[in-house]
Amino acid sequence: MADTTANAANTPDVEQPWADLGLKEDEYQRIREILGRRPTAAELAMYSVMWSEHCSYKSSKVHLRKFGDLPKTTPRGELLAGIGENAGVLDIGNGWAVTFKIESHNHPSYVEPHQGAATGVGGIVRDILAMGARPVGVMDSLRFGPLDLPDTQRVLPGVVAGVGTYGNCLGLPNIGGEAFFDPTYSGNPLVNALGVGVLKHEDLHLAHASGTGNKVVLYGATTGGDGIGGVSVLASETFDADGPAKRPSVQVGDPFMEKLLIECTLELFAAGVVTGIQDLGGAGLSCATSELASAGDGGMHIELDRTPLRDSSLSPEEILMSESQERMMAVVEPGRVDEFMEICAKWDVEATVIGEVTDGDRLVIDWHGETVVDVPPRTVAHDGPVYERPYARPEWIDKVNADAAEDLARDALPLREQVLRVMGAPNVADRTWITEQYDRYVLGDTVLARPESAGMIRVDEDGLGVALSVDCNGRIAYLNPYLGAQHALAQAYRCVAATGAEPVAVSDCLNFGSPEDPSAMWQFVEAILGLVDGCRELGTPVTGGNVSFYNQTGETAIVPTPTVGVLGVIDDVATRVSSKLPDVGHELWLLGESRDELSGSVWADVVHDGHLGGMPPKVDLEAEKRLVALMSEAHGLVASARPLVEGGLVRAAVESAIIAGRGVEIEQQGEPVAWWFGESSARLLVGVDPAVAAEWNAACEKHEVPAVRVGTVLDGTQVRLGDMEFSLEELSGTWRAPIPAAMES
Amino acid sequence: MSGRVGVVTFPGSLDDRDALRAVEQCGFAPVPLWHGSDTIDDVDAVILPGGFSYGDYLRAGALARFSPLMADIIKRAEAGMPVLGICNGFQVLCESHLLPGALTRNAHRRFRCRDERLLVESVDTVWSNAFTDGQEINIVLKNGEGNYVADAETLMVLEAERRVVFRYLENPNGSMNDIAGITNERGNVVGLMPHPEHNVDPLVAPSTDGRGFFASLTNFLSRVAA
Amino acid sequence: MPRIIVDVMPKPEILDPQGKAITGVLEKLGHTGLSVRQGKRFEIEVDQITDARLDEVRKAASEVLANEVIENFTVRVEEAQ
Amino acid sequence: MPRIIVDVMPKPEILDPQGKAITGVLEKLGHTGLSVRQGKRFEIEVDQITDARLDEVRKAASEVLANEVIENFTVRVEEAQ
Ligand SMILES: Nc1ncnc2c1ncn2[C@@H]1O[C@H](COP(=O)(O)OP(=O)(O)O)[C@@H](O)[C@H]1O
Ligand SMILES: [Mg+2]
Repeated sequence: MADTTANAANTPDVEQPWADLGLKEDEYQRIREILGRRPTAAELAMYSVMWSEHCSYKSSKVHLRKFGDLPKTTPRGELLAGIGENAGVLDIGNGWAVTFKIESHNHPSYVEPHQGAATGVGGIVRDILAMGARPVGVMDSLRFGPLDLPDTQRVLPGVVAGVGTYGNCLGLPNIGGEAFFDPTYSGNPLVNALGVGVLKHEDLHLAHASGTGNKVVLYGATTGGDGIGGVSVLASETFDADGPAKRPSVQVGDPFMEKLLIECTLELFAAGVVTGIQDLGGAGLSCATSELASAGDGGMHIELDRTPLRDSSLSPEEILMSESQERMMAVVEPGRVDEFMEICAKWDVEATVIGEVTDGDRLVIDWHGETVVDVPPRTVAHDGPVYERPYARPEWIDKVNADAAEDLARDALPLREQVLRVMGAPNVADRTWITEQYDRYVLGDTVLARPESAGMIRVDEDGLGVALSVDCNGRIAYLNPYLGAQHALAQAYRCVAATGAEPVAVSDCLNFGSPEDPSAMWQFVEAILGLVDGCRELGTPVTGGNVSFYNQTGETAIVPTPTVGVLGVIDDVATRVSSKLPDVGHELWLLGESRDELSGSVWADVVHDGHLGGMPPKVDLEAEKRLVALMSEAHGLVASARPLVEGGLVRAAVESAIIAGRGVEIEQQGEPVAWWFGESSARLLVGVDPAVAAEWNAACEKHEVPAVRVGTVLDGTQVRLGDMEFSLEELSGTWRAPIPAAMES
Repeated sequence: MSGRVGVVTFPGSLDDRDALRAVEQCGFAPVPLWHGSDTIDDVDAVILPGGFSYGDYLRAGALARFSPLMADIIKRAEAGMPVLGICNGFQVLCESHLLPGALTRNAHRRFRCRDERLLVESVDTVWSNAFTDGQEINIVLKNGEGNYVADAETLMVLEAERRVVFRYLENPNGSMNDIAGITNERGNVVGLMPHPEHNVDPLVAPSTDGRGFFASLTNFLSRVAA
Repeated sequence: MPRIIVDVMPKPEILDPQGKAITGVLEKLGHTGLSVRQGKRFEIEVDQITDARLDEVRKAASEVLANEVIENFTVRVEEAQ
Repeated sequence: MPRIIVDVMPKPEILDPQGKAITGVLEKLGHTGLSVRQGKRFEIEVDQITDARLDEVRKAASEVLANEVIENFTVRVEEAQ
């Protein structure tokens, strides 16, 4: 028998399992205060799941507010929707808008790598869809333990196959991402998925339930017992030492269903039959009903027993918590319901009216005629607990900062050997084994994708397009989270700018250890400050994002990983700049200032046995902006552009040579280790036709960007770096081998 | 001479829009076809596009074959109408027995997306006559179940009758005899795993070799008209 | 509910890349001397098992569940457990 | 050669998108009242069936053939045919 509200009022002293559901005593007491009685089992389920860290942002809320202080405009105009919506939306001109967002699915991906990663992609795509947009692309930012660890051989292939299967089956091109390895990610991989969609301004849809008498329709997959408690159990608890042995239930994705859901939903939008819409993700129906109702102007009444189930034994509280994938909820005027149902039938998508918008201010949920939930929806969706977690700069950081990599021996190995080490480093090596599993061609609008440093998608036939890059170097963020976040931002910004697009907006995914650990909390707070200050300086608002805490195995937290996605706009995709080395005879120019900066570098990691210490390279956002100004104005003059990132100049030069299958010659200027492997920011390696070199030089001078000619593209396949000689074959063998070798061993 | 080229959308088709766009860019009138219709009406040729029809559940192409529209397509194909099956479309053609053999999971068991070098092995088909014999072309490949298998006798017949139309230069998935695409006896039905519709627009494709498929169709249709 | 089981296996003369790959993986884990072939198993629930139902399932198996170009199938009623 | 059979099925509480799609198509073809779930069947040939072999196969099943987060498996010796 269901625990009704009447029953709850009559039995105030019943013991309730609030602790097992992850609630703290004072949180439980607050629920009792709000309701003026004990919660029913269903209410307890709703509050516990909605007040979990993952859904309520209880530890991060006070800090995330700082993003709200940033101006709500991009260099291209007003934001059409910002933080607080399923995903931010911005105007890109010609009547078009784009929406994009990054989200994490870290813990589920450790438990079941394939399904965890797959449903991560599914979830972010539904967020994009819920804004009224057609999803047009995905990206994935991945972190694993050391490449040679047996568990990485379980997790990596599963995650990649999961991201691939789901995205491929949805028909969304994967236009980029990253994969990094670090010991702190073993036992705690990160799977951050980015989705991007496009829409006409007038197609914008928001998640709210308004209009008394309007129907609430649940459509898509049936509801099952998978992922019950997934939100609170999977996302808010650290794994104990025995890791996946604990194996809670996970969600299984059905990308085919989601593809039908996308096409069906877009047709519903086009027919104008949707008044409000919300995707079902974490916390399932608990989240969708309470969020829709609290964002609307009335209440909501749901008859929960109408929910189509695939397991008839589910209790009402289980139904409310189920995280079954591929479901959406829409608010529809009564007169349009038939039309709504017809479109769903065309796509073989099951749809059921499960309730309606009421003129009260309560969310009431019935189960076979009896009321099991009667709550003010805002108290579930938005008025969750807010914590001011203590944070403190950890003591160890001074020691770490003092241990500068600039002081390490630079001749520990012959220079030539050091080049090969860096090119074969797991964090530099070729990612083809991964990216080959992703369809980058579908939809026919992919202008740039891997191995380019940013993805680019054509939005309309006039050539309007967007470019995207997602970046973060957690090792650098470990040295200094404020600067680390700014480096992530600067790198994504630079990668977008290198294509010729103008960077305009940011989405972020903040992956950190336990917020209950003051050091991890300090890293989190610093990263946000770094991002906010950086975004203010660059004029790029944060349009949305996600926070993932408790990324730690036992006491060991991951290196802080504030992943940043930057979106840029380009007026004519035909003018985009590729990072592939241009034709023989082109000059190569190094833009920006190179300093003696080796701390946190790949070089320190692989030449000095995992060394991680010192201070991050200087962040110079003014210089990044000057690069953008130069590239926006003069990208027509360059034949190629490659941002300098992890691995420094040597990597930029060698990778673009390997990809183009052409030789290259680069001079050595200054101290060799810093020159080849230093990771100073705000730098690009560009290819210039000698015929326009003078004009190019003038453009660099005008924008005050330091520019030196450092080399040329060679006929043949030798690579000459200073006095060092390599064959392209040797370098490419070293660079291509590590991931396939580890995965196929 | 242009013509009307239909592209079928099954539930889970993905490259249908790309195929329609390619058809248009190559000078034909694109006609979207819905799997649930009973007839294809007055089109001059049909493309079964890539994707994961019915999620590729059971076997790739197995469930799409039972769509109402397929009955009409099978009938018209047997009567000589040009049909091109791309990737999932190739799988549907094999499951429908319009083409022999079957496509199974890639030998390395991974999805693979890359630019693939192919040899044109037969120019005696509706979809390949604009190429030259032995020409090397570069076409996008992307699939998880592209591993062509057939029994020894079928393979012998295919080779003897020169019905292997495209062969891989670097076999990406374990396909027998490096087979990338085949044709029926009459040469009007061609199926291949690579995606010529992705190789039409130079802005988004590494080559425009896909145009040869459509030029071939143009040749064929104008010959029929003459 | 009573169940009918349809087992579908690749024909012996057809290469079974999955089975081969799995055999290889098992060998690496030290499980030598196992030769694996991978097929599919369908569990079909019906109200009641009748000859007509079995015939229907046989038809569905040969039309849909198995591709007889490359696969064989068997249909049987599940033994009570 | 003697054979050990490993049957792997999705756990009942887990979504089985394959089975769902197949059930739907069978219905459209007029085979109503069949509810299909799809799993995997492995046929493992061994030299000789011993208790140790069976234990080894059980281990292999739980490590490699089945994903116990979402699947159940059974191991049995094939009845002589
Ligand atoms: N790190 C962040 N940066 C910016 N916005 C954030 C961040 N984390 C969460 N948000 C915003 O908070 C809101 C709630 O997030 P979430 O519950 O993850 O949304 P949803 O349930 O739609 O996925 C969203 O608008 C999201 O964009
Ligand atoms: Mg949402």
